[in-house]
Amino acid sequence: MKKIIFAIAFLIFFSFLMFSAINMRSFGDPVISEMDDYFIENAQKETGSNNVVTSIVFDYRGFDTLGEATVLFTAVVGVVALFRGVK
Amino acid sequence: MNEMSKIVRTVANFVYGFIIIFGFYIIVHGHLTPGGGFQGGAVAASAFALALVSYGQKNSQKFLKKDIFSLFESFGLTLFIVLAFSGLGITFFYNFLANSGNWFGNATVIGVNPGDMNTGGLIPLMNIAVGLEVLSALGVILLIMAKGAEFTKKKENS
Amino acid sequence: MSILLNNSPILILALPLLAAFLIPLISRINKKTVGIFAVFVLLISLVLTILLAVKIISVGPQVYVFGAKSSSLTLPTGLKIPIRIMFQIDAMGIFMGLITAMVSFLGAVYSLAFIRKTEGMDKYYSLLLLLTVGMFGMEFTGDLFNLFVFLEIASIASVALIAYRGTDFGEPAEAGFKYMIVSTISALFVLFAIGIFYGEYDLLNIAALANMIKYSQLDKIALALLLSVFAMKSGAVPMHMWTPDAYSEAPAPITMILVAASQASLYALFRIIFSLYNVHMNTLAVGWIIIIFGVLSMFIGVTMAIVQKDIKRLMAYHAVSQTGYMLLGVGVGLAVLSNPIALKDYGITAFEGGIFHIMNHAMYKGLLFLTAGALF
Amino acid sequence: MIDNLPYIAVALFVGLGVYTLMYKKNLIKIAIGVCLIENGVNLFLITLGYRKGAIAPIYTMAPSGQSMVLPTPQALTLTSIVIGIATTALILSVAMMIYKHYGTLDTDEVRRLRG
Repeated sequence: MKKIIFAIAFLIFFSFLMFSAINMRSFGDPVISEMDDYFIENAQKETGSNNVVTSIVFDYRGFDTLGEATVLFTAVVGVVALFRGVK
Repeated sequence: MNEMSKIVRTVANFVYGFIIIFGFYIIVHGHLTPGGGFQGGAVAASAFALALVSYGQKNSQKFLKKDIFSLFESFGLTLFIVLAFSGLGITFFYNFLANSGNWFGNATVIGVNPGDMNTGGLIPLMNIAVGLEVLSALGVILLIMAKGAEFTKKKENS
Repeated sequence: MSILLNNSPILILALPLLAAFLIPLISRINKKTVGIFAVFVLLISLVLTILLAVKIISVGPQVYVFGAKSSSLTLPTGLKIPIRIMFQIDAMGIFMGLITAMVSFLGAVYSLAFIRKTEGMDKYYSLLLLLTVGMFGMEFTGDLFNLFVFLEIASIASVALIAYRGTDFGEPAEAGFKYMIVSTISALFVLFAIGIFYGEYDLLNIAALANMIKYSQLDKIALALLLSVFAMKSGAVPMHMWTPDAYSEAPAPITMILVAASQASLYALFRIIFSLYNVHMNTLAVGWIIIIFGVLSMFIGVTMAIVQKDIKRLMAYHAVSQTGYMLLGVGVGLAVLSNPIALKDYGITAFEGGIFHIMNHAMYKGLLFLTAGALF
Repeated sequence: MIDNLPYIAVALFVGLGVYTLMYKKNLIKIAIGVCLIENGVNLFLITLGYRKGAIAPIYTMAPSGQSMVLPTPQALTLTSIVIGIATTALILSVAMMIYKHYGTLDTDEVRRLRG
């Protein structure tokens, strides 16, 4: 019984996934993007960095990067705390 | 984890420095070429993984110290957040060094150019801070998991 | 002083973060002072939250843009959409922020006496501060991807804290594994929904997305993903199996903060519904779905609580039922959102009741768990 | 349909990951399922930003006059990859802790908490 419910739930979920995959905009043709074109045009002038991705990572969305470094730190502290008794 | 054969250790000795230098090259040139703090830190940490695998868990403890790694990790993160705080006169994360003419403050040539190290403001400094943090964080994870793997082996043998 | 007040939205969050990074360095010098330091930093953060709340009540919602030329400059010149990450704090957000600040401060004070004997105090307090930071971020942020990052910080920190006693016993590690899988899957589905939004509208800001949203087929799928995921994280019924394990195996002060963390997930759910979709979606249908989940949670939670022998598991199942009350109140309000007469008649009251119960629950259930921790 | 091939690959990745989580009983296999979903989502994000015939958004020594791909998805993917590393490390170490106490990785045997 449980197996049948699981199978039905999985099939419904997978068909939703396939549906959204087919309904997405076609590959290689994103929407006209105000935000990204602004980055490509102005990142060099505003941040002085040639690499637009780095200027997004550390300047426009720098707070995300702080959060990401914090996630890594949290995981390390968690692993150290978990293995604190292992000699 | 046991020590591997002499051939592996010799090659590892030879490659070890090059991998770390390549990692630091990626970190420092993060604002000019593909890469940055995270990627370079991961490359440098792979050198520690190589040393750990080739020398075994016990022997590599002589030159890979967990305490030093965690010190560097806290230091790198603190440097990162202090750099973010330093723009607080205007806003958090304000890039006050860019185009100012001081450190890393040269104005960039707009458009395609060969690249100048001395640009980017806070970005190269943050790259270095994050790179330091990532390489030591991955190092700590590697060392602790290698140590923790010992008790699983003990359990299997008994 | 003016710098402190102008930047208070970020300082509430960044000072505990800085303290969490400094604690490993401080514990090298003196192991004893770590707890006092954490309590002190959380006290500063509580005071700043109260100051910000006073400011928001008198002035109105606050915006804080990261890295812009001034903290209220949301739109750069010549653009119609915001490009930087920003905090958007309204009255509801600061209400949740006050709960978070209060609960985590009390938890840290309780930990001073509770956790004295065990080793690795610096890691414990570091993780506690990081959990607080994650909750604050989820409540204040105005950017979808930032919401994901802080959700991940809060869940990883809470997993490490649930499994904190896992070095000595098996059960905490098991509860931690369960919660880890649940929270990782939910965070990944949030990221999937963010990807759908980005592909359709090329935006990540919640307020800007709310202006553009069309409620197309893909938006419906994203809404279903976000609803189920945040309901799961807040411990509503179909996916409540992690709640009793996590609540009963964590150290008592952490259980108190975990209750507030699940309320933060509930707040994210409300924010998705009201800030992002609002009247664009079919409010009647979504409202009824939430009502059904709420009633089921109330019923099943209390029924399961009756048969429990362990006091902490009993309280945990009771917490599931309380989540149901909040969902019910907000669901009733949402179902009549497009009907002005019914909204005025009982809808607003239902909203207020559901939201007020968040504070009630965070306080009394947290204190009950602290009592249980002191007894056993 | 053929245009959306990368998205279908994403759907397969995520579907396989969810299948693994539902039907496998080993803790390490569950961790692998989580990793599969994670990689699927990362692939989804990076796919969103591609423009046909465009180059990477870096100005150093770039061929001039060509359009560039969208940079934001790359930044988001970078963030989510690092978060993925962190979660995987924590999942695996909790699994090691469970192995230490129970001596097994089977979910049917690791069940002291129930009800």
